[in-house]
Amino acid sequence: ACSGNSESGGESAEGEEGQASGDQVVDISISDEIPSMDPSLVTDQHGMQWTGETYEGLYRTGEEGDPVEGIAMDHETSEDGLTWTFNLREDAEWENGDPVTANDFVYAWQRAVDPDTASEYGPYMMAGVIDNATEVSEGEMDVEELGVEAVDDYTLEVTLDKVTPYFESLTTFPTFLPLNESFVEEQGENFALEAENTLSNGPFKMTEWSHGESMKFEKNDTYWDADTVQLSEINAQVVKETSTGVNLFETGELDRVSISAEYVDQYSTEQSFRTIEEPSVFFLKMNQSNDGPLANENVRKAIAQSIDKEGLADTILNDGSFPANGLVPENFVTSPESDEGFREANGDLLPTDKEAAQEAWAAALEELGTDTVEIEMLGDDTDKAQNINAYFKNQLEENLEGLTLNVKSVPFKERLRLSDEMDYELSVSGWSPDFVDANSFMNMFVTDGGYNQMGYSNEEYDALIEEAAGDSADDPQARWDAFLEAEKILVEEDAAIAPLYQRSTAYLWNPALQGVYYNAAGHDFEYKWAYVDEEAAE
Amino acid sequence: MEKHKQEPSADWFERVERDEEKAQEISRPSRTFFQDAVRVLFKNVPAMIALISLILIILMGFFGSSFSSYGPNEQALERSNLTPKIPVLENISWLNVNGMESSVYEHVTAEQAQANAEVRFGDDSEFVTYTVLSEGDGSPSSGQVRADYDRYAAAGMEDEYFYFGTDRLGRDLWTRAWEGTKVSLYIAFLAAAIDLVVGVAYGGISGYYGGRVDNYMMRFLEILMGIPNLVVVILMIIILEPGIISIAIALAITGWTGMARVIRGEVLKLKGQEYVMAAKTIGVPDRKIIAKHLIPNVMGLIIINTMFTIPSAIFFEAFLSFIGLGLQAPEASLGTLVNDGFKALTTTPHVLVFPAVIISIIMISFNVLADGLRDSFDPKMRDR
Amino acid sequence: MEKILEVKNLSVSFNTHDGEVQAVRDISFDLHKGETLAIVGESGSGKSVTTKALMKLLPEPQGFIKNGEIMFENEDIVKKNEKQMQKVRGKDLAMIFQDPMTSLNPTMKVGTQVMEGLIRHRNMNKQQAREKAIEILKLVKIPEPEIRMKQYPHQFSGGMRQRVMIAIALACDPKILIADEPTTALDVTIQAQILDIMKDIQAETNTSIIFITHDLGVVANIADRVAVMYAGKIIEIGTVDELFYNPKHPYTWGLLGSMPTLDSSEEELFAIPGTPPDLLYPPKGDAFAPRNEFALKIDYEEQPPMFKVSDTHYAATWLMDPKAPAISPPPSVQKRMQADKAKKGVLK
Amino acid sequence: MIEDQREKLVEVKNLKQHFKTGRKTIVKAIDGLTFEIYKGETFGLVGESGCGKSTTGRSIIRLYEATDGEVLFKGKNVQGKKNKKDLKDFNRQMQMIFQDPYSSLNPRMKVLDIVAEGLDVHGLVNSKEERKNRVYELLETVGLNKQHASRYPHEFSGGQRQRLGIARALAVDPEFIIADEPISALDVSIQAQVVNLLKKLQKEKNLTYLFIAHDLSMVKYISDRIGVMYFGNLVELADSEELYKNPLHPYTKSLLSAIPLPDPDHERTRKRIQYDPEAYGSNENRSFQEVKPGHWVLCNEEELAEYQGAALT
Amino acid sequence: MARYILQRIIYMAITLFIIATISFFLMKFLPGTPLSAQERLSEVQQQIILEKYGLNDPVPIQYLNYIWNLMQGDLGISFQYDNRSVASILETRIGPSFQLGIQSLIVGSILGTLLGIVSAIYHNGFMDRISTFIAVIGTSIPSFIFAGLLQYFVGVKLGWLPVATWGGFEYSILPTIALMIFPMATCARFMRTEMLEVMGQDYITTARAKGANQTSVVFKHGIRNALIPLVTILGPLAVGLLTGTLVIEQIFAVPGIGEQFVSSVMTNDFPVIMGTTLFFAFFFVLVVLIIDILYGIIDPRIRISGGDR
Ligand SMILES: Nc1ncnc2c1ncn2[C@@H]1O[C@H](COP(=O)(O)OP(=O)(O)OP(=O)(O)O)[C@@H](O)[C@H]1O
Ligand SMILES: Nc1ncnc2c1ncn2[C@@H]1O[C@H](COP(=O)(O)OP(=O)(O)OP(=O)(O)O)[C@@H](O)[C@H]1O
Ligand SMILES: [Mg+2]
Ligand SMILES: [Mg+2]
Repeated sequence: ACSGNSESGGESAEGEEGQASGDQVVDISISDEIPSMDPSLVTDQHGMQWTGETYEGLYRTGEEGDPVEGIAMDHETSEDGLTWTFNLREDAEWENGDPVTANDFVYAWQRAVDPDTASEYGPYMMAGVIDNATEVSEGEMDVEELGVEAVDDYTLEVTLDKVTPYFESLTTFPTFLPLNESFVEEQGENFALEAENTLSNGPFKMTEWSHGESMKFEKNDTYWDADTVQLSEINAQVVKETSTGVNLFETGELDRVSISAEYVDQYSTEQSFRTIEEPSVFFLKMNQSNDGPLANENVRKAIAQSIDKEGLADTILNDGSFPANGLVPENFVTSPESDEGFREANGDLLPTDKEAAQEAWAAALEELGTDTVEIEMLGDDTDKAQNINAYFKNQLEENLEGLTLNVKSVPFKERLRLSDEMDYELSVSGWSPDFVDANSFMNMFVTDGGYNQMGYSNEEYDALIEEAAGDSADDPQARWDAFLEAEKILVEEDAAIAPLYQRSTAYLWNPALQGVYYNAAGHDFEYKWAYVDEEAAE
Repeated sequence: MEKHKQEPSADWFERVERDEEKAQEISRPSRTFFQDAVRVLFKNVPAMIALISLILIILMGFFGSSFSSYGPNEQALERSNLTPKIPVLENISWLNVNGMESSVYEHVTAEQAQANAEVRFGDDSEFVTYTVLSEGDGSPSSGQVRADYDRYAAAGMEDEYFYFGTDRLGRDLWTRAWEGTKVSLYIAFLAAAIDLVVGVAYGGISGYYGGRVDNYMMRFLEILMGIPNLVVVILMIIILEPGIISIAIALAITGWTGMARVIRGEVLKLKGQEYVMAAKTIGVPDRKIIAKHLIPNVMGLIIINTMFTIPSAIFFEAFLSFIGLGLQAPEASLGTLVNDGFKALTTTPHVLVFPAVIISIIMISFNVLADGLRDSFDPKMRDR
Repeated sequence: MEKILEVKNLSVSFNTHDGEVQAVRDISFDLHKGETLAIVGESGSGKSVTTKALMKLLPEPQGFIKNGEIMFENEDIVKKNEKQMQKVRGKDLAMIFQDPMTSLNPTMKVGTQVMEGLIRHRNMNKQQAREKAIEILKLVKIPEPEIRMKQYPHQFSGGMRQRVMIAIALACDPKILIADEPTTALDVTIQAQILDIMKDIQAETNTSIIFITHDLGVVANIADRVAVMYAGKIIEIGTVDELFYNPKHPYTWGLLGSMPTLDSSEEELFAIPGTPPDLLYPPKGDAFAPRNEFALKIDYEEQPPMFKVSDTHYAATWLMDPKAPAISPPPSVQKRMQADKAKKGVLK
Repeated sequence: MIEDQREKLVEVKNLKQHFKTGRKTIVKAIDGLTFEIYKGETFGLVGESGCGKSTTGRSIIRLYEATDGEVLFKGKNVQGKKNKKDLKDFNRQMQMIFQDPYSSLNPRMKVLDIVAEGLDVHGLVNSKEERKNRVYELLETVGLNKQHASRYPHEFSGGQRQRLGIARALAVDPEFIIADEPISALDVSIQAQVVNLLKKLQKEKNLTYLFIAHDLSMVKYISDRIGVMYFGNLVELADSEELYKNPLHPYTKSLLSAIPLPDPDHERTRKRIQYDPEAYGSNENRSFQEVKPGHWVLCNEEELAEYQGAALT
Repeated sequence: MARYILQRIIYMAITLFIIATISFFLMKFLPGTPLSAQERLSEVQQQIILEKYGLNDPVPIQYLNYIWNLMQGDLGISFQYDNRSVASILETRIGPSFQLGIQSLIVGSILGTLLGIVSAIYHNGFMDRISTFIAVIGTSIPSFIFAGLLQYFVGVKLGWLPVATWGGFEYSILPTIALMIFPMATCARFMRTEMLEVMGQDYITTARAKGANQTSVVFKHGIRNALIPLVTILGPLAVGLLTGTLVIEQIFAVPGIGEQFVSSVMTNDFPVIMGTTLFFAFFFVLVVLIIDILYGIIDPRIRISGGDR
């Protein structure tokens, strides 16, 4: 059930096939230094991006957004759907000439789950998916007990904990990438700390890593599908200021840079302007755990309905983002039976409706027995976020009489910490899927779910999610319905969260850079098929 | 040698009794040291201009926002990013404060360029007037068309005037600029005040008691100064959570060391002065010596130092905003406004220009005024 | 004797915040070859300003020569520009300042400072200049000049620094040496040494000296002629004997009378009451009038001209006018005059 | 002997004042000073710059804590720990006039407050009116007038300031005044004013002075007895007439021979006597001895005999 | 001299030790752990991570460990960058900051000094006005505005120099200019005052009385004496550059230590914050030491007496 819809790189890349011409060197900007290039440890967007490019897992997300051949040529699934046997290609090599074998996967996966590795994503992605992963990660079982086994060098057998329809999509995720055991052990502490401490089996290899400054990825000639790879070099430059990025783009030093709302007006008619829609949804988390006003359903409903999301998306974000009226994003998953997307199927849940909001508010005030309510809202401290925060404050205070919204903007990490400790009332949060399945969103809010963090608990909701994961796991239509139902409960009935917008990112994109595909989950961009067509730029 | 022209009459040669009283008379008018300083200051043209600018800016900080009917946090997305429009001045074209958004579109021909522009304006095309700058000969960017987009008309508010324009949220920048000025000045004054109290007390005590006390106090100060102030300010802000008061406190925590050193040096010098010894021989208690003899004599220095502290506090606040540790939205200070504007330097320059100009005027004025004060308090300078 | 310098009707003013300070008001005097002219007068009477005007070293831009001529070797210094003055300074006119502690550059070796003028005005190379400098330092009795040359001023005592200052001034054999209170900052014993050195050198080089001081004892020691200044004017000028033994101006009387002599007894000192006038508001008549015990009506109305006492002796006081009432100087001055007469009488 | 009949007001005994100027370096500003000042006299202290005259004055008035030795004022030790009342008392009886007329008056205080400070501290006046009148009186005593009370020090000339300093000292009715070079910063024509004033006050109020100066002719004029200091020690002490007529110590001789006198004839014939400290040797085995009644010299036995011989003739 | 320096070095060490102590305990006050995303980590994992950072020990033990490690040059491991040692992070970041700092300090102070001298020579003249104006503007306009304008006009519009990022020398020119404006302006203002002060001194009159011309008066007699007090403000200026680099590095995408510091602050990366603080402090005391030595070289009065000021 891996029906993803990954947006293709750009309009100009669509349709006619371009031809590579000119220097196949691409310079792009990234907004931050990479904390780690260790596939087991990566947690951030850029780290995933580049581990995704330098390693090849069982499958790789293809042009159409579905898994295509990677190290695995194909796989068989057992009757009960719990045993997956992957047949690996024999011509895949590591950068150093070692063959890529089934054992590399076994080693990598065991390493990811091993508590000593202290991987965040390892247990998170594998627990409840791969047999015994939970027990191993909690130190109750030996890593050898993990449900993954090298039958022979080129046959990998995976035993699942329960039926996982989206497992194929998972195999493209960094945590599931293989590792060359002898290399990793040899490097020890130093593994993946510098360019020379990495070993690639993917389309590109990392050849330079100037921390905080830039990274260079060159085409990996030992890659089994090296013939397909056309780019000879990708340079990723750390640029934190948007204006600097734009200036670098203007002088031709960057081929792609993401821009902020301010620049969209200026560049929106240019050929190089491009927005990329992402399956990331932003919403207000409402902490219902304490006795604060947000425990009141009407307060939540009032808040959810009173923000003008249209204005937010069009004027403040101004980067192609659009209002979200539900948790699961648009253009993400489609019905198993038709092409109907999740959003279309479930419709707009709790859309902006100021009158309804005010009604709910009046009711809420009555229930609370007060006419002034003070709420603190946690938000990020980036410039964009500051604007959003100010906007919310204004919107909510204007529409809901008697409400005082205190904004507290903190650095991202600090917001995560405060969320963790449930030390907030309202929080502007976002979610991007880790795999292409509605569950990546929906399982967040089960009672005591890892990311619930707001004391939300609804038995009905829990039951539906449980059912989707368990009983009806192999019945796609039942799962689908369960998710639709659950979302309605979460957003419309309980107003547990207030969906805000689905993110797009605006880019200045050198028209010559083509064939870059956007992935809905895992690493964002796929460069395997990318090329530079200088002629297309003219 | 010299001949006098007119023979003086004889009765002029009478003896005149010497008047002892008169011999002791002081011909100069009586003026205090401060009056003298002020007089010199008043003759210093740049310093006076600076002083007047400061007074005007402070007044505007308090009353500027009342010239506009919009509050500092009043938003309306339909009037987002309006360019400045000022009555009367709007007719002077080069000032460019007529609320028009002008941009030049380029393409191979003027027509194509205009077409390009029309795409950009979409539904609002009726509010755009096009002026062809160059017809174009088919080579890239040879065709140029200037589009003047009447943003006010497009927003349906032809009769409104936003003197400094609006920002992305449609907030009136005029009001926000003056509110921000007020906040920035407030932070600066607060920081300077704390700085002054702590610095003067510390420096005064250290200098006056001297010896071992001074030695330890100075060692401690040196260690404090060994921690880069930037680090301290940032740490303080993390601990205290961003806000007006915490920024002021954070600034003051590191700022006072400079004041303390200056005051100590001066007190050390002054306490060797004979008038201090005279007071001691009379039996004046230490407390009074500090209060009546030392502090008034370092007053000039204190004032000058404070004058220099204020702009650096404003500077620092702007800097904190820039690295994201400034005030919380939607609170505005000059620092946050400049920071907002900086991001759109090339697209909506008006967002940057006005707060940047105000901040610069404040900084320049304080610096010039402080220089002037230094000259007027320095007797050496006075005679020059 | 040949006149080397002639100052005519010199006036110098300063622009200050309070208005124009008329520091020197219309003074005239001349200087002969090889003589020492002492200028005395109390603080602020314009002594330094006069000499600074001679060197054209008035502080810019406040100080300016308002009027007058300074004829040096038939050329008017007032008309010279800065470039021309640089050729004159140090070579023809040299100067020593009051405070030896601040008059030497603290960051430059003493030797270099002495050599500077030699290299500039005498076109010497470094080696020659060094030898010459050592010679001059020896002349002013600096022990071990070779070593001292390499040291910095702070390693010198006050008296030695002042000797270095003299060495610097003498380096180019100036025709006129202007010494502005060169011994005021020094102890009496050291002062005496410096005075001796200056006298020795003058005997050797026949330099003319303008010596500024307010210490009449020093004047008596070193001067050939004396000019007494008060409130920007020269009020009496004459040879040292004329001035000490036959003073004519009440102010000179006051100066002489206010100094106790070693053999004076219990009597009260002759004090001039009051304080000198503020040159911002110079009085209409005689500036000294309000403090003058013997003031006449006319003193408040008109400034007295220079009355001639002898060919060399002039005094600016209306008391010298024939119409003025006869006045007897204070006892201490009378005592002086008598003592002198007695001496002369003995000689005769 | 005559001295015995006079009352000793101040006794300085083996006073030492050492300053630490660096970690290791110590300046021995005064080193074992002993002398007395009798009631009603003027004791002159001369010596070259830096020989420790000011330090002596300041140690006597307790501005410095003495390193060693004691200072008795009316028989009571001034140095050492004191209670507040004693201190206050002491402050009233002993006052100081300073050298620099510019730095000795607080530029930010009005003359009225400067002069009245002593009155305030010691509670000598009860009302504002009385305070004012007392200040006017003091100003008149020193030859100034009422109008001056409302002015600031920088408006006064040097001589006037020095008189303000005297008025301030007089405010608390002291018995003993230390005048530290009160005239050396003044103009010649003004010096006499101040000296005359000091003399007049002494007569009127029966004051005792310690008069510090380096101008020997002035010191001789004003002092009854004179002590000559050299490098932190007294080298000679005698009645002023005696000292001038009959200087014994080579340093005193040299000092006297160096004073320029306003008498050209005298100057033309003067002979200076050089003092060569190296030739003279160290003071190690020399002590302060009375050569003849009231005339003390720092000398060894040999010299003592020689001096006594000279004194007799 | 050697003894003096040794003494100063001991003193430096004590200062650093105290600063290390203060910053250690300050950090203990702040919330936040290396467990950035707790919800994904099992109990066992959390323990393992805390163990790795030694955070399971009681605070006093942690402190002793910290100081002990510090003395061995070990600044700990970053919270943010997995397994990366703070020392190695600082190491890679110091270079660019140092280059920018030194360049702008040297160029800025030299230019500023010259401006100040010109000002003093043409006191109240046209040149004086101009350089005073430059000085006031330079101290009054935030450096990031200069930086933005420089980047846009010189880099983008004129295309004379690289817009941003770090490479050869030419990449450092624009950030250096942006960074040096403040020290330049400060030096100019300071130098002007000092020169005017010096030009009024007696020894300058002495020099002029010797017949020295203006150039020789200014350059041989004036500058050196005016430089002595100038040296004292170089310390604060050098340290003040830290503030500047932070912003300038961000704008010009320079991988410097200032930029690293901000991002550590934003990510609660305490070991790196502490390491950077210590580095900054070390830099500061070092600068002060250098300046004191420099002082002795320029001022003979101090040189001889062995530096005890
Ligand atoms: N730079 C200046 N600006 C204004 N007035 C000045 C300046 N220099 C000197 N004067 C004034 O000129 C007058 C004469 O000063 P001058 O220095 O010649 O006195 P002096 O006789 O040398 O006194 P002293 O004995 O103190 O050196 C004084 O009244 C002084 O106030
Ligand atoms: N507070 C102090 N600290 C260190 N040294 C001092 C201090 N006060 C005085 N001295 C030193 O003690 C010595 C004697 O100083 P003092 O002021 O008593 O001399 P003086 O005879 O009064 O000289 P002058 O005639 O110059 O006033 C000098 O060498 C001086 O440098
Ligand atoms: Mg003078
Ligand atoms: Mg003294």
